[in-house]
Amino acid sequence: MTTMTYAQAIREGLDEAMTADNEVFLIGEDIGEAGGVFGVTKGLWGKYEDRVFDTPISEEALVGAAAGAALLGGRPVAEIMFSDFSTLAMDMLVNQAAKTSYMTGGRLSCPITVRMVTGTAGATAAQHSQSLEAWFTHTPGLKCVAPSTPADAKALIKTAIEDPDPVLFFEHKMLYNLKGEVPGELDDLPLGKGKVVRSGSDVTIVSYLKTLHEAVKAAENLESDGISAEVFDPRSLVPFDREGLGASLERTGRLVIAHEAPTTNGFGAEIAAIASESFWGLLKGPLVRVCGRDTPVPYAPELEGFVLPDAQRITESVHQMMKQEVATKA
Amino acid sequence: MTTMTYAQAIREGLDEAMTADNEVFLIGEDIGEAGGVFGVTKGLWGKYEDRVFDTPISEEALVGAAAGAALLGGRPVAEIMFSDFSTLAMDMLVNQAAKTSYMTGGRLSCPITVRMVTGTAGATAAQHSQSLEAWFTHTPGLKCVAPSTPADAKALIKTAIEDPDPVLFFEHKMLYNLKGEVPGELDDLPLGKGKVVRSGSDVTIVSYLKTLHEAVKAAENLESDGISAEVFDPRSLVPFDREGLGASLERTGRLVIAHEAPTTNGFGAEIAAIASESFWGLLKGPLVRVCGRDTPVPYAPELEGFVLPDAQRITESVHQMMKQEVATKA
Amino acid sequence: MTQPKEKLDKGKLLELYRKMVLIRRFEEKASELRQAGFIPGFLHPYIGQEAVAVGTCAALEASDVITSTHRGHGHMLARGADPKRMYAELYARQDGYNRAKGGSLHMIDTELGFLGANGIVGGGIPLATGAALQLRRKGSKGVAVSFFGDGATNQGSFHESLNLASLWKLPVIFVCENNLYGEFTPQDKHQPIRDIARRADSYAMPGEIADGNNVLDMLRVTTEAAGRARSGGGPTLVEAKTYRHRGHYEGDMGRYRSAEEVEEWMAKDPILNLETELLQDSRIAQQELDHVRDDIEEQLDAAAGFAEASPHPHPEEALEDVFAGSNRAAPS
Amino acid sequence: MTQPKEKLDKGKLLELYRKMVLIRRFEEKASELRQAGFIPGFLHPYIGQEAVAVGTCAALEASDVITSTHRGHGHMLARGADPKRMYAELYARQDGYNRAKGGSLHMIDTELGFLGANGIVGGGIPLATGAALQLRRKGSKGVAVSFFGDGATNQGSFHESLNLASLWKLPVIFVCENNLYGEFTPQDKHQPIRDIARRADSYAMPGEIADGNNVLDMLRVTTEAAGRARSGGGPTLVEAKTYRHRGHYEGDMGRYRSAEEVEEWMAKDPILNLETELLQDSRIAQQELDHVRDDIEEQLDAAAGFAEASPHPHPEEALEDVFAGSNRAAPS
Ligand SMILES: Cc1ncc(C[n+]2csc(CCOP(=O)(O)OP(=O)(O)O)c2C)c(N)n1
Ligand SMILES: Cc1ncc(C[n+]2csc(CCOP(=O)(O)OP(=O)(O)O)c2C)c(N)n1
Ligand SMILES: [Mg+2]
Ligand SMILES: [Mg+2]
Repeated sequence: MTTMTYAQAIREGLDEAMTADNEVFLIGEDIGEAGGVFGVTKGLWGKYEDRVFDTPISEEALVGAAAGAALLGGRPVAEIMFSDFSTLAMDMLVNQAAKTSYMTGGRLSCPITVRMVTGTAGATAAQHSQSLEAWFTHTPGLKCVAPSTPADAKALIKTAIEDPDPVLFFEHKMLYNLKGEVPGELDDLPLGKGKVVRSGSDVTIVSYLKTLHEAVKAAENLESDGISAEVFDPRSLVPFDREGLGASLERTGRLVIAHEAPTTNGFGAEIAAIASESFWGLLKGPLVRVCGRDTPVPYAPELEGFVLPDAQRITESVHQMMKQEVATKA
Repeated sequence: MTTMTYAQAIREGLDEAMTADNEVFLIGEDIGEAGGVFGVTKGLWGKYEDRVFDTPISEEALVGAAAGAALLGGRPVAEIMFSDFSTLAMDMLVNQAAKTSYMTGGRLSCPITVRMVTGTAGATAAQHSQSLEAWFTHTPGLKCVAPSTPADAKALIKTAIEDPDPVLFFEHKMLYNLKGEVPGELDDLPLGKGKVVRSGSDVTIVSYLKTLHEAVKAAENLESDGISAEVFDPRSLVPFDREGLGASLERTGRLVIAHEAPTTNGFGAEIAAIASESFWGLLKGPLVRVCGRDTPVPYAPELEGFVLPDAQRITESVHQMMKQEVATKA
Repeated sequence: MTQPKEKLDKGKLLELYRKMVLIRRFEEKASELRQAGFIPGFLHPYIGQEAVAVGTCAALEASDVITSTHRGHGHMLARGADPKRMYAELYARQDGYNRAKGGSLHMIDTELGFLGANGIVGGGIPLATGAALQLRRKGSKGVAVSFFGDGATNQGSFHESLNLASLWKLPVIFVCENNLYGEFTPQDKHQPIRDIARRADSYAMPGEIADGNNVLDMLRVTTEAAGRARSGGGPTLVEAKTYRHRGHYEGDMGRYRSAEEVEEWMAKDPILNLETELLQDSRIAQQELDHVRDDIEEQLDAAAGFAEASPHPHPEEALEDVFAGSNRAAPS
Repeated sequence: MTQPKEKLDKGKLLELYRKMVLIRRFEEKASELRQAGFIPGFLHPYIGQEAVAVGTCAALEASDVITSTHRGHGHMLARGADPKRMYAELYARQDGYNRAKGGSLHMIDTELGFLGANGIVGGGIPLATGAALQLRRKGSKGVAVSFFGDGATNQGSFHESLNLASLWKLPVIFVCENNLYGEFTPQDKHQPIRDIARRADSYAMPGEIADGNNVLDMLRVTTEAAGRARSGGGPTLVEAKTYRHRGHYEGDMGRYRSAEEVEEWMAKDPILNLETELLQDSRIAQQELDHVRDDIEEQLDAAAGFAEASPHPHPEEALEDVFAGSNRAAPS
């Protein structure tokens, strides 16, 4: 066990993947000598100079270059410095990489990993703060991973790179400095396996990335109020661990979904749809989404704080849910 | 009342908007003398030559040019020849137009209308068939309209153009030749007003665009089986007519959602989430999505037919829903 | 200016001829088959531009790779693809190159390094650039060729890719087929320049103009470019001046072009061009050309027969191949 | 080469000086205020590049409009924006230009035709092109100016926009501030050319190089470009050779640049440049310059004071302005 930050854990995962397989290379803007704007790739350029490519500010060309190399057996890991800039690479991500396997009847594949630097970093405002995962969960052919702890981040970046398909790897900026224990010998962690981060019996809170930690705080708050909240981290969104969600709902019968992306049509909508299609019988009452409000991310800290979900809003929502249920029963 | 096709209706709407307001102009690829690949803008270039702009194949620049003109009071209507190509204009749509009002504290606005030519046209395959509306319903600052009939198309294109915000107008290729009655003097149709297309008491089927017509067929099938299905067309997705949905569920207590876009995180997920958050008490059992399967759109007609939802699949799903309910009750 | 035909042996000359006629006839027949209802999707015929694909591919080696466009049949056939499996794909049958999932716009042949037609104008350009990066990373002497049209040179992907390729001196040949139109829009309404090769200078890259209706000139220019790429000299932008004889797609009558313009270019038909030249060559007789043409007719009849006999896909196959490897089905 | 300063009247010369010093000191002070915790977001200081913004904006009229970048404070101040409302925005207060919703990266002043800083590299270029289209449609004599960096010239948006603008002969001036770096990447690692003006030729557009550290040269070149644009001659690409004195953003120490390089450029400081020139002018005395500086200090102190006194936004305001007009709240 070593204690390390989420950023370090991703770096170690990249490093180990590069050691294990010469086909793995990194490509992105200022990820080389500079080590990336958030320092995630620091040191890797020194170690693998010819496998770390700094590109011009050309998101479409850099993702396209990764995708083209992957068609010939490369295993590139592209960094989108702020996932907001993936708007410029959507064609390569969605019309090319995502559809390669399908359009070719399985005769070609495009195993790229794209590191999507996600979420607000505090006053980063509307064009440097977005959480765009739901666009990609809605794009058949892409897998989407969203680790919330250093250990998961390290294990899952390796899984993503080894995966034969294009994988979008969502990293939250506010987690980069989060410390956690990472086992020296990490077990392989397949995609599609969620984790019960905290057990409980009254309500399941499904969350991921930074908001997951807010959910855990909320669960702690709730405990002192006598409410037992289970926190479920799906870890990957596509594939999604339906069984894990079902098992948790079996224990709790109540569902709260929390993420930073705007509410409308966020991945929370999909979780809600899954629950209300497949686990209807387990639910004791209406589910609740505690997600980003339907606004762009504002600059002022007070406004940003109002827009993003936090432990307090999650806690209150659970209280309200329980109260309404009592009211309905009465 | 005149009978006209959906394409004609859009053209008339554009024509009337151009007559009413000199600020309205059209911009897109081959929309001018050629009248558009699907003929929607035919004749408008002849009538308003200096207000119909054929552009190079440069989706980012063309949407950007529209957005830039809108910042100074223009009311451009941009055509994305196949909505699949909006991947190339995502930055202008999402980071620029959508966020203008918000980022500027309401001091600037970007009233563009973007015509998104959507859905399969039959064997058009993975890169010319997509239904991408859910990306944009998930983008705060954009409004999304999806008319299913000639009358609605004509009324709503005018509403969209008059709207002070960026509006994405989803037109389904397979509807272009659909004929319908259009009143000579059309009433204004605001965004956010859904329509009960067919009344019923057992189940509400929510659908839009081409799939709406499959839903109506399904309702007819179901009627002969003794099931009374109500068909609800939201007409605009953002804003969404929650009241209309609620009122319908009040009558039926059951919900089926059908659209052509892939199931996972499609707009159907949002409808499911709204229903299970806000109308839980009205629902008698689990809701069901009958949507595009989670694949890119395949080329072969047999495969395409399997992937897209149709009247038969909707009918079967309703039957199954009713049967399961009986089984659960027993 | 053109490669003196004496330098090429007779077999190679006849092979160039064969490929060009094969493409021409493949496309003409495809058009008929579509009209007869056998082909459900879009077709963008390559007729008139055969010399570009054939000349370029004649300059290539087995280790080279290609990205193509919506107008890709010619590139694919020039590279040696099998008309049987191409027609089967157009017919949407199981034996098609893409197992009926792709159709004309997405056809591939991985064994030939043919990385795909592309439905997105400009979409193949970044992919070829990345493929070239991978070829270089692997120490291969291979080059990547990206075909695209005049219209595509107004896409951002063209600009970003040429900059990157030249910066990194990647082994790519960017072959622009300037057929004077992007869909229905003539070049002078889509860009303020006539010679697209001029754009190479923005990337400190050589920009060459070739006669796209002369297969030997295409061969000469692309051989030079390939040599430069293989020896570390980086990419080249080749502009092939050419013309499509037909409409943009099957169904388009091409009315936006003047009769004179069409006629002028018809007179420069690349196949007639080559035929005339070959017949002036004492080594080659009309009879041999007739023989080539007869063979092709047979081959294409057989290909259409093969396609028609190939089974339709089973509907449930639609759920396969969303993901590669073992987990082929779409998760639900 | 440069506009002879004798041609400009003294008031105009002093005004150029005042604007440049204002920008310099605004940025220096912003940096201090950020370090002191008053400014929460990113800052990309314009220090060193003042002559570009000031020279360009001096060539403009009230009817002209501007799109800017992440490094936008200089453009905005050069256009005449109010430092009070700028600091208030940086402080994230209600009186800020964007009501605390935008911050440095998105600041606007619609009354000045300042259409916004932009967080997306290359994002302002298509918008300026569209603004120019609208100016022309309205019969205005206005021109649109788009500022952007060397790094931005590798974006697809640059290419597509310049093509469109030249094709339609739109009244735009594309001002590229070549400060030799895109973030931490030197120009020779991001593009294979040195003179970006060279890219204009791809669009049959004039490409001019200006001394970006000489405000009079900037004024000369952009005045010419504006004249051309206003008279229907279409767009110009102006490359201003310049340098940023500081790191890419507040916090970046700029260690990727050699001490010699920094020193060399420091010696070419645009403000010192102008000061020296002005003092050689018999009409202008040191004292007048000192006076300008003193005024600016006062103005900026007042501006910071104004910002600090401005109320914080109310959290619920976060729900306003998603949509324009009456329906300002986010629908839920
Ligand atoms: C991104 C994108 N925009 C538009 C289209 C529609 N489209 C298909 S082919 C074509 C014209 C392409 O012109 P060019 O690049 O010159 O190739 P050509 O058809 O002449 O071979 C257009 C506009 C497309 N497929 N992709
Ligand atoms: C599309 C996009 N990619 C990357 C970034 C991150 N970024 C911000 S500024 C910058 C460098 C821009 O360089 P240049 O255009 O030369 O302007 P300068 O900073 O030198 O003024 C980068 C890469 C961004 N904001 N937008
Ligand atoms: Mg063309
Ligand atoms: Mg720069």
